[in-house]
Order: sequence, then C-alpha cells, then structure tokens
Amino acid sequence: MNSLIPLMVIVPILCALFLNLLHKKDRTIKIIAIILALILPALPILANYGLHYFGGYVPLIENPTLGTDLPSLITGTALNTFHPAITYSFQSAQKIFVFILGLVGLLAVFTSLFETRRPSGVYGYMMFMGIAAITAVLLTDDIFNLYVFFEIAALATVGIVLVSNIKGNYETALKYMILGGIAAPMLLLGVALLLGVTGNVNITDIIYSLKNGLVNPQSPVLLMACGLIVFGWLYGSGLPPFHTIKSAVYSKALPSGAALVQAFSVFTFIALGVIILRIFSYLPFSQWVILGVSLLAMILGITMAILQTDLRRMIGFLAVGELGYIGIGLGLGTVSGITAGLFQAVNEAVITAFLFIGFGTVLYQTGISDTRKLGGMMVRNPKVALLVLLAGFAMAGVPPLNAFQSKLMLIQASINAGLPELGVIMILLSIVTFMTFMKAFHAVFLRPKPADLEIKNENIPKATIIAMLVFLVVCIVFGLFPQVVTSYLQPLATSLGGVV
Amino acid sequence: MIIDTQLASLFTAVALIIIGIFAAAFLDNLIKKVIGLAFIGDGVNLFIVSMGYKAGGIVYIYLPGMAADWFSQNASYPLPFAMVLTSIVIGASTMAVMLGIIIVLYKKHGSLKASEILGD
Amino acid sequence: MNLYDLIVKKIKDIQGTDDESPITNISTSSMLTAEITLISSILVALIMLRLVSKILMIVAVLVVLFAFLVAMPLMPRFKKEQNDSLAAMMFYVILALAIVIALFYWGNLNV
Amino acid sequence: MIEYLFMLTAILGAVLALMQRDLLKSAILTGITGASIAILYQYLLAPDVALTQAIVGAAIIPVFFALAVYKTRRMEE
Repeated sequence: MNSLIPLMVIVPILCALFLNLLHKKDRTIKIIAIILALILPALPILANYGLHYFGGYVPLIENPTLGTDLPSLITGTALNTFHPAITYSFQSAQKIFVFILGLVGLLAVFTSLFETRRPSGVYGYMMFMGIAAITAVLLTDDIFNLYVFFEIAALATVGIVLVSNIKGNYETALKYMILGGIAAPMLLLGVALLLGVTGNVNITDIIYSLKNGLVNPQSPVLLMACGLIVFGWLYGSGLPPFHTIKSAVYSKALPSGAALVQAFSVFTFIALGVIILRIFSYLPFSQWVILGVSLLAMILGITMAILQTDLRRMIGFLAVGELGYIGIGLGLGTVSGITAGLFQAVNEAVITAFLFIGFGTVLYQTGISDTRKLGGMMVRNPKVALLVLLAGFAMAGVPPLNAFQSKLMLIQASINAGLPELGVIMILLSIVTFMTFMKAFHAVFLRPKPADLEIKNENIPKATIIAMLVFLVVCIVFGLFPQVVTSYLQPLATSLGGVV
Repeated sequence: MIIDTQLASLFTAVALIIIGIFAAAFLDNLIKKVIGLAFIGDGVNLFIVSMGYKAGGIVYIYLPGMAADWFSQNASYPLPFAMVLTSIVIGASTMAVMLGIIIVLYKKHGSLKASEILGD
Repeated sequence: MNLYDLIVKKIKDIQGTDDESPITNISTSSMLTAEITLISSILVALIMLRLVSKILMIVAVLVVLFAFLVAMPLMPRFKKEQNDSLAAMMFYVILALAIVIALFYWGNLNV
Repeated sequence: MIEYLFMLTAILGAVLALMQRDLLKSAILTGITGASIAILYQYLLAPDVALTQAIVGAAIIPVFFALAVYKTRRMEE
C-alpha cells in the first residue's frame, strides 16, 4: 500500500497540531501522545516499497493516455520520463532509517512525558514536527522539498532548545539561528544553481540530465552548486565549523530532546550525504571533501569532548565526533564502505540517544551537569549505572554490541579501499572515545559522593528505564545479527557504490 | 557594454547577499544582524527569480487563443517562482522567531549587543 | 621539577590567571590525552598524502611534527579558539564557506 | 529601463538600513528594499511572487522589526 508513504510525514504533523490544541489537558496529552507515537515506528514496517507522486502526477511515460495529444517535442524527449510531481521514494534503506527515527522519537516522547512534571503540548509539538520534517528529508526525491523540510527541522530544533528551560538556552538558540540564517540560504542557492543548470529539482531527473549529456557536467556553476550544498550539509549535520554550535544545542536541550535532536543530525547527514554522492559522484573531489571533513569532525569532536567538564557538552561533542565515522564510510565510495557507513549511522542514532537518556537520569535526579560536582550515583541506582555503562560500551564498540560490527566493517572497508590510515585513526579515536566516556562515568557514578550534592528527585521514572532497556535490546540485536540491518542497506549502497 | 536585465538583477542579488553576510558577521547590534539575514534571504530569492526570467518573454499564464508552441517558447520558467513563494514565507517565519528570541534576551540582559549577550 | 609539574605549569601559563578553576589530576591527564590524540591522528592522516606524492608526504609529516613540537601544549589554545562566542563561530563559518567554494571551484577545474 | 532604478534602490535601501543608528529608521528602510524587490519581481515576469513579496517584504517584515524595536530599544548603543 503506497498510500502509507505520505502518511509517514502526515501522521506526525497531525500529531503535532493536535497536541498543540490540547495544550492544558495533561492526562489526555499523555495517552494520545503515546498512542500516536507508537504509530511512528509501525508505519515504515507496514508500508510497501515504492514511489509516491503527490497529486498523482505520474511521469508521462507511465500515463500514455495523457501523452497522446501532446506534440512530439514533449513525448519524444527526456521530458517524457521526468517527474512532474513531488516524489517520495520509499526503498529498503529508507525503511530502516524511518523505523529507527520513529523508534528514537517514540522513546524520546515516552521519556519526556514521564520526566517532566507537566507535559506541555508545545514540547510534544516540536518533537513531532521535527520527526515529520526529518522523515520527509529522508524520503523525498525532490531537492527543494528537502530544503523546506530542512528548515522546518532547524526550527523544530530551536523550539526543542527553547522549551528546555536550561540556563543559556535562548542565547544558544539565537546563535544557532543566526548561523543557520547564513548557511540555509546557501543551501537554497546551491539548489537554485542546480535548478538553473538542469531545469529540474527532482534528483533522479538531475542525475539523468547529467548522465545523458543534456548538460555539461564540468560546468563551473555545477561545481559551485556542489560546494554550496556541501556547506549546507555541514550546517545541517553539525560538522566542523558547526561542531561547537551543534554540541551546544545538544547540551541546552532536555535529555529526551537532545536524544531526538542528535537523531535529526544523523539522518540529515545521511540524507544530504547520499544526495551529494548520488548527484556529484562523478567529481572525485567531492568524496575527498567528505573524507576530509569527516576526519576533521572526528578529531576535533573527540579531542574537544575530553576537555569538557560539563556532562551534556561532553556527550554533545562525542555525538559530533562519532558522525565522522559515518562520513568516512560514505567518503570511501566503495559498496562495503557505504554499507558500513549507513549501518554506523543507524547504530549511532540509537546509541547516542541511549547515552543522552542514560546520563539524563543523573540530571533528573540532581539537576547538575557539572562533572566536578557530581559523584556516587552508583550507590543509588546500580541498575541505571549498568545500563549507562553498556551504552558507553556500545559507543566505543565492544564486541557483542552493534557499533562493534559497524566499526569493524568500516575498518575492513578502509583497508580494502587502500586507505589503512583511516582504520588506524578510527581505532585510536574509538579508544579515546571510550576513555572520555569512562572519565564521565567515573566522575558521575564511581567517585565518592561530594558532601554538598543534593538529590532532588529520588525515583527515576519507570518509563526512562523501559526506554533504556529497549535501546539496549536494539543494540544487542543489531550487534548479534548485523545482517538484519545490512541486508536493508545493501541495495542503496550498491546503487551508490556502483557509480564510482 | 550594456548589461541586460537578467544579469543586472543577478548582480543585485549577489550584492544583497554580500551586504547581508557583512551585516551578520560584523555589525554588533542583534537587530541589525537579523536585518542582514533578511537581506541574504531576499538576495537568494531574487537570484532564483532572475533565473526563471526570459528576456522579451511573457508571463507564464496560458490564456485562451495562444498557440502552444509560441507560448512554450516565450513564457518565463515558473518552477523557480513557485519555489520562491515557499522560501519567502519560510524566511519570514524564521525572522519572526529570531526577533522573538531577541526580545526575550533584551528583557534578560538589557542590551542588544551581540558581543555582550552571545559572547562566550 | 618533574615533567608533570612542567606540564601543569605550561597549561597554567596558557590558560592565564583569569580562570580560577583548579587544575586537577583529571583535567591534566585529559589535556595530555587530547594533545597526544590530536598530534598522532593528524600525523597518521598526513600519511594519506602518499597518494599524491611520497616526497610531499615525508616533508609534510616532518614539518608538522616539528611545528607541533615547537608549539607543544596545543590543546588549551585549541579550546580557547573553539569557544562558544558568536564572533568566533561566525569567523570560522565564513572561512569555511570561502574554503569550500574555493576548493570546489579550483579543485575540480585543475585536478 | 526603469528596473535598473529599482535595483539601485534595493541595494541603497539595504546599505542605508544598516547605516542608521536609529533602529526604527532601519526597520522602515528594510521596507524600501522589500518593496523595490517586489517591483523587480514584476519586471522579471513573476507577478504572483511580486504580490507575496509586496505583502511580506514591504509590510510584514518591517512591522516585525518595528515591533521588536518597540519592545527593546530604539537607539543603537
């Protein structure tokens, strides 16, 4: 049933609007939000693969009755195969991405409803709106539609930061918007230049025009478009130079919001990265830029993470640094590399959300995020401590868990591609990631409790622990049976890697 | 040398983008920074619209009595225009959110200086 | 004065006196780790230049190693550079925009 | 020929808006840029975009800025 494809975007938007209406009624919001959030991961599982044309405008070639009256100027040329409608394409890779996004969204909404005393409709609104926007970014085959939802996702991120009530959130939100005010128009300009050269906004059609010599692929305007889209990609996913602001955004959101916002970054990274690879893979230079930026993100993100004393900021920088692994997979350009990169993206979205929610329990109990003032939380909640430790193991890539599989695949792919140095750097930075995590873990859980530390909320909500357990199960399942995920990702990787 | 309308408006667009980036980067007043961002958005929109322009062409509205061939050769290209409509609205809403945050920050800090409010 | 004290002193010098927070064991060791990670990963990454030219790779590695040794505690400066102030962020954003566009324009025309 | 004039006013309006010390004047001058761009859209054969820009760029955005100035402070310090 292809009618489920637009529903993946429409349902969260409807949820968002509906929740906003029920602003004051706490109980109703809780129940409705959970029921609606349960639909999010279920939809991609139920939907069949296929294309969805909004408005039903299929390409002329699929609708011969319309084409009979038209002159051969239209039916005899490439215009016959072009897509006139906004097209959403739902393939196997999108299935797993939208499912993971829905899962993270569900668990984030779930924890937020039980952690905040008064569930507010606005927070739920922002979360659902962001999920809708990122789902559309993942599904869309229309590059302008992508820009629109990219902007909506940025606004939703700002909204999530604004409602968090953490000191300095307004300042961070304004900085993010000002930088976005420069970067997002640049992305639009890149889209516009592509449109100007090829006369199309549909990605499949743009690639067709480039491949079949309808436009000159070496035209400087196209190179400029590629550069501008890469710049928008840096902004959307928080790669350097946007890594400081992105980690600040993570650290100023509530833990559940941060878990969701980092999933937004990961999937924006994937969606735009795949588009850059699809359109511009004929420029070998674009892959080198992806590799270089990813390396820089890894090195800067992880070295900055060690130096932080703020717990949230530390995980924020780690999340930015881990993005680099995905980029290296994409930048290698081989089928195995791209599969590994996409697999790492799926794992990354789950694990970082797990970590944010895990350390979020500490914030919930104490309200402090400075590692120098924390300590001794292990005694109060050994179960939570164990779960957080497992999340850290997963992020560092300890064997039975999922990131081990994807990092191993990445290292193998980099060796096969003739760049063993990348493998060395990835191993080195994994170790440092683990060290950073252990530093935070030691400071929060293992060290004796400082005398002046007050515990505000004694009990962690059951919902948070359930959410963490679900994340753990996902980590273990993906770690033991990586084929489950990679078989979904393989077709996309083959189509991308086959180009090179 | 005579510069035609399309080229001139492309240059105008680029000038607006550069003025906007300059304002957003170097001016210290928050409201002026936001004004600069508005100019960047305007410039990009103007750039897109100028791409769809056709010198000596007609508006892309198909009136009864026009020959289809003549129309398709003379009409401007409407796809960029449809994009700009969306983009204008997105820009306006982003601007509104930014100004809202600025008002909140002014109440908190009593100043509009970026170096004071957003420094560090 | 042993090596540890030397490092602490150097970090103190660069941080300046305005930062009152004490330099603890953990912060020193994390600073050291960050320093070593940064240097080693950049040096390993530079080896990839061998795809362009082997001599260039050797020269680049030696030059960068020497530069690092001279400017040794890099990390405090790095941290200071990547602060949260909007002006610094804006500077790097515009620099990145210029670099990305210049790279794509020249990189592709001349490769 | 008249469209060149509007290009000039658009750029001049932008520069002048940024040069004012009085933020209310800046807000009004953004309206001039917005209006000139709206007229330019008309010359560039995009009447529907011109209508939207005339409403958003020449009326709504200056009013937003003016409201923000009214709620904060009028003179740049």
